[in-house]
Amino acid sequence: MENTHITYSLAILFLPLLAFLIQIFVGKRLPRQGDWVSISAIVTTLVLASLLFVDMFQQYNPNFKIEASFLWMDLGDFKIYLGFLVDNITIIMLLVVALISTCTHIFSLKYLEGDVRYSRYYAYLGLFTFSMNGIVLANNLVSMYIFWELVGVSSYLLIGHWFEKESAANAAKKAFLTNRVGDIGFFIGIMIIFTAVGSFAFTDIFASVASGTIGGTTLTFAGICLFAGAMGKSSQFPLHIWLPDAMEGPTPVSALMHAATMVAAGVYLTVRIFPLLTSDALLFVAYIGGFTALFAAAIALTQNDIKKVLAYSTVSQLGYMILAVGTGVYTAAFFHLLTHAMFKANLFYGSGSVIHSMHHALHKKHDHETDPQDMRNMGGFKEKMPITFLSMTVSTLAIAGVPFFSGFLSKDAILGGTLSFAQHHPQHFLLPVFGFGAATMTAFYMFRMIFMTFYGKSQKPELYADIHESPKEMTGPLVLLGTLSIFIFYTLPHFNPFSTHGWFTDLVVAKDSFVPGNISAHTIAEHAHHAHIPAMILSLSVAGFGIILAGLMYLKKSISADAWAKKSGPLYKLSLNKFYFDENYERFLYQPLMKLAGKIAYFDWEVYDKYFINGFGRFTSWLSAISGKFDYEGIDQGLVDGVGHATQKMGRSLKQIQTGRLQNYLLFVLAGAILIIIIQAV
Amino acid sequence: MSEFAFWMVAALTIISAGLVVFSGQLIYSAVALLFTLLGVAGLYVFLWADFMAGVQVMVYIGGILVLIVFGIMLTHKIVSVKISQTNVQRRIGGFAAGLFLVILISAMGSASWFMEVTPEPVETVRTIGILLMTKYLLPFEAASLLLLGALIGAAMLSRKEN
Amino acid sequence: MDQLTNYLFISAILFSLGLFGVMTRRNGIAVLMGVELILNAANINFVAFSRFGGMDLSGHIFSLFVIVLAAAEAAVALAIIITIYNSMQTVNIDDASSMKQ
Amino acid sequence: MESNLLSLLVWLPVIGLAAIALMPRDKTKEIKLIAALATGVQLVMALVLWAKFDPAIAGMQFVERAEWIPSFNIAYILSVDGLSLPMVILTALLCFIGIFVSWKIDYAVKGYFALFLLLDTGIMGVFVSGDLFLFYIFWEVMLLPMYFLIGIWGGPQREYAAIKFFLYTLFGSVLMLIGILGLYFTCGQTFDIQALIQNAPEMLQGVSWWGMSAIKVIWVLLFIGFAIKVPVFPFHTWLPLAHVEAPTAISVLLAGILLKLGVYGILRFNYGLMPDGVWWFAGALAFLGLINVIWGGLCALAQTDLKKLVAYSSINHMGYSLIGMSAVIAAGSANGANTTAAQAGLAGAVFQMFNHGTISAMLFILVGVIYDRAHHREINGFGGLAKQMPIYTGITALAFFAGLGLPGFSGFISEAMCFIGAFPVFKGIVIASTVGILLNAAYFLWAFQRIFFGELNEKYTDLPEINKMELFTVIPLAVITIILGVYPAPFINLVKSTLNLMIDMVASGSPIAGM
Repeated sequence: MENTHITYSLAILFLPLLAFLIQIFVGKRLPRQGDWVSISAIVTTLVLASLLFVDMFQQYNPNFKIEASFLWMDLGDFKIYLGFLVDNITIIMLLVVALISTCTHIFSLKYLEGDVRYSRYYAYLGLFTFSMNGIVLANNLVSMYIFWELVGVSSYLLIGHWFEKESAANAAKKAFLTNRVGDIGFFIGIMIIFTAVGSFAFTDIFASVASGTIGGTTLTFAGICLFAGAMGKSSQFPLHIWLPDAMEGPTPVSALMHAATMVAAGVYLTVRIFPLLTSDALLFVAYIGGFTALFAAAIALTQNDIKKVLAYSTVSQLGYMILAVGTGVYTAAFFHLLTHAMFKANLFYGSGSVIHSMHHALHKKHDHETDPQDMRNMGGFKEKMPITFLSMTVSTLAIAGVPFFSGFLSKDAILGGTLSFAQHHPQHFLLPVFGFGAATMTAFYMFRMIFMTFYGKSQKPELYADIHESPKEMTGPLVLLGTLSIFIFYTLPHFNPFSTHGWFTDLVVAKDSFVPGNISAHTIAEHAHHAHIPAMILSLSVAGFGIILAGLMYLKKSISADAWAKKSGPLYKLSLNKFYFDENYERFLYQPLMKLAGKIAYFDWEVYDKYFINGFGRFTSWLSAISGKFDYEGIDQGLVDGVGHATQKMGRSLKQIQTGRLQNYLLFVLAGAILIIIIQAV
Repeated sequence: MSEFAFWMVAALTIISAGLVVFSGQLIYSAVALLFTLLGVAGLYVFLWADFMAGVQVMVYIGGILVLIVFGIMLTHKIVSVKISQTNVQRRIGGFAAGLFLVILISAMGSASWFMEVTPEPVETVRTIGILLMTKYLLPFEAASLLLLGALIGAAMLSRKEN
Repeated sequence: MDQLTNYLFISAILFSLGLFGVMTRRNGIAVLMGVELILNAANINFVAFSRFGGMDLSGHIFSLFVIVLAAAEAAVALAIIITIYNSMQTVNIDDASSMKQ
Repeated sequence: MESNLLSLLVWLPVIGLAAIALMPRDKTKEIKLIAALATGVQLVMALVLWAKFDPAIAGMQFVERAEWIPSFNIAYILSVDGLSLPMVILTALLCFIGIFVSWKIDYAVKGYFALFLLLDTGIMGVFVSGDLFLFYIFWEVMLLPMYFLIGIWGGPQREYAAIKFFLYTLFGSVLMLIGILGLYFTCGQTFDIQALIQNAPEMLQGVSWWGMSAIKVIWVLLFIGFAIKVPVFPFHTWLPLAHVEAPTAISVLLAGILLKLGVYGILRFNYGLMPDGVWWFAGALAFLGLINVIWGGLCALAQTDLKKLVAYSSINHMGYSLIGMSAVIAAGSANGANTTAAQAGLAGAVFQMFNHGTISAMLFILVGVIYDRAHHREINGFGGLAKQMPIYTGITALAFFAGLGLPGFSGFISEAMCFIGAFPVFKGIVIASTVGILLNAAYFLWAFQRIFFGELNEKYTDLPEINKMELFTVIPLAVITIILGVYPAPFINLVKSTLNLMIDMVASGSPIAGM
């Protein structure tokens, strides 16, 4: 089976790349712009991933692990091995990527029908799937980093798909650059670790951590640096700014990358490196995650753009996962990653469906002013788009943490972990506060979204008539993913909707951290288990509170949202304006940087070069002018030319006697002879 | 008698030479030159150089002078009888030449010349012939080459183009 | 007539006259005649020195060669004068001054 | 001594030059074909050289030796090793491509291609000469055609740019000459590099001039000479000017090869002959690298002229190389004999220099393509070209991503190796210079956005797409960049033994004491 695993993984990795290459080179010339190439490639990937998944079930071995490496570069002592790691986490992740990617491919058939760069779009999807699988399969930091950046590029390309729009182009650039900030941290982390360990492979690194070759502050610092990469990719505070802007990309892309898979890569990385994170680093991780969860949820409360709500919700949920890793329950984080991928992708598809239909309606009216994504232009879509409504509602229930849905299980596990962590470390009481606060807000803003979109009266009645349910290619993924948001798929072979216990917990078992002195996985699990019931009760009540508040405000309208907004005053404004992060970055980072760049360039070119470097030239030419003057007027004109001039003058006067008459010459000869004789005689 | 003859010859030579130089007509000059050359031949006789006198008459008068006369006739229209010719820098030239003459004569007069009086030889031709074929053979041959070269050169120069 | 100086004086006069002719005559042929006078003056000296120097006849030989040279010189000079005349329509040597700078 | 392949390689362009000189000046097509033929055969021979080269040998191969000026012990020595071979191949490739980039030249064609071939000989000679004096001569031979090529066929400010380039480089070579003579007179009166490698480390020991150690004096003299070519920070301002004013093909050669001469020279002479000096200078080298990275990046960020941006990006990129080079001292016992890091750094530096050759060449060709069409290079003057020229956009995107060090392109590997290598020794500098990666991405992406994204500028609705000839010049470089980016082993294996020998030499040296 080992060979099969490697073959399958290789196929899963490279099939999308093949699709990418075909699409980029000949896609445009193929029938239907070659979308079938990409789709068949991704479906094959899905089949292979499912086969691996099925095999995992057959083996049912929590310690299953296959590694294969090959020597990529060899300088004698400096060697780089690239390779695969296939274990249960990998397989689950591969399946998630393949599944969501397949859904996206199919969903896009209609969503991007007639787009100018249709084949390009599919090509980039292929590139993304390839790189994402690369991250998932990596068994070392170098491959991880390589695919990490490639994911960033495919994200750049897809966000910038509609590059004619200035905002899309800006968003793409922002996404890439913000990610790069995190990646620099990641890279520094890699360097620290390589310097200490001398290898990039996880296995070697963990062994060194366990043996104490690397430890203490260095390890903490290395861990935080690596985590910086995750912060960028998973859009954690303060690098969260790019994700909401990334919604400029086509909605299926948002579903695939900016909700389900790519942004989860950060969580995946943190899960992978969990064994080397020291307790200090973990605390840092936990605080970043917790704060992001609360902070993003607070922004989501007031957003009116349907995709922006979902974007901030994603940031918040990713914060949850990071928080979970930080508090030690990293399997819960991974579990939430899995469930979140399903329901969040579904929510994005749902929003895509709504936007698609709004777009068509607006198009029919030749209205190019109205924003098809603004929830204030929607309302009452329940009757018109029943499938979309239903599947979105299911996912909303899941994300809000309502029992019988997947989100409840994973969220509960996280909150339980957080609570138990605070119980044992009371000084970190803020972490559960972050967690539960975010849970409340999540329930509120998600239902706010549902109510504003699907319930009530239409805000734009003239459009309402033209709103239709989306075609099958779009509703299909909605139904599928909606179904997958039900608890049963995660608790099999058990049927207890209130317990996470199931195949997942059997197959993905937390392992001890390799950092000497960290709490053992067993202890963490024990603690979390104790906190399970109180956490569940607490989370149910906060979720209920949030839902009821949303209902009162946006469904019954018995509480005026506007009045509340007025009452909360500056807080509301802060939330609506995303805490002015973009503006402040703009003011305190970009602009000073650009100014500095401009100044340096000016200095370099206009001052340093012109005055200093050219100054040498000027000095030299001044010097040479002086010496030239002396040389010309003194030596040359005076001395050298003087001789010449004298000779010339003499010649000119002597020329007179050069008459050309022979007889004159003879006369001179004679005169000369006489002269000589006379002189001789005297 | 011979003393008188000598002075007569000398006078003839010098006077005709003056004519050669001062005459305004070229053809007169040529005729005067004939007498000068004859005078010089006479002087050779007084100097016991009978062979030289013969050569002087034959070569100079029969060859060179005829050549000169031909030259005059070739370069002037013979019909215009008056083939006049003018002089330049007469004064300064005359002064220089005169000065030179004074210098020469005063030098010659003041010098004490080596003189060895030998009996007059019976004839010189034989000795000259022997000398030419023995001691002066090389100059002799060179002179013949020179003459040949001058002959060809002169023919070459005066040949009409094309 | 048995005095060397007499001959020398005659030759000096002849020489000076020739010199004067060469220096002053414009006509090329007249100049040539002056040259002949000079050569004759020289020849008189040669023969005279021979007569009063032991009569070994070397002077005769020399004057003989001078005559040969004079003949050659006259031939070439006349050829030149004729050529100049053909190309310039003059025999005046100061007119043939195209080499003057 | 198996063949005179190297002599052929060096003098082949001169044969082409002679052939061109014999052509009438109006037969431009034939002249171009001759130039293409000469450089093409040269390329083939360079590849043959590569095939025959034995990467396991660390020392010199294909050595040719002939007496030249015996009274001064100057010889005609040609040789290659793992350090120079990649440069030889790169030179041959870029010169061949350069001919096709210059295909559009229509002014004084004969002179242009003749000078181009002369330049080719000069560069090739510099890389293969095994005698310092010969090296210096080739170095100067290279300078002259460059002066004319910029000064005659360049942009509006060409005379100024050419004279500045010329004087600047000449200034450097004068210092270099002094350094070379210093070596000659202290190390046994020989110019033979192999002999100098044997002699120099010992004979320079303890020699001091005017109270300064001879090693330091010579090191600095040579370093400035080479630093101007690299260009290292305070000596860099000739580069943007020369690049901007030079015709496209010459910019390609300038960036692709001439800048490499600096790094090559430092490695070959400063490192090879004065390994002890490396210990003294490595810190400064790393620091200068940092400044290059940051300064170049910031300047590039502020540019509005695309070509100038690419030019400053060269400064930025060569900074990585400098940082990588400084990593060599990690191998010393004072730094824990970390040969791993030293190997990564040095190989990274050499690899970076090769990659910058291919990538910046590609960038300059692409800038030339757009300049030929739009007749300007103002980044802000375009907009939305992605719609009009999709293929060109794709290739430019590829080149830009290669330039910003994206994994999958060779530039990434070399940059990463430089950093990883230098990290153990110069932690602070390396961490600070990683900011360069960000700047790098920022200026490329921002420029890319301004040129290609947004609504199409209506001035350019009939801009023609990149043509086949231009594609032909770019694609080989792109392919090399990608192949080496995916699998760098062929390159790494080529340079491995030579570089490891160099590392051993430096590692066995010791820091020189006193000033």
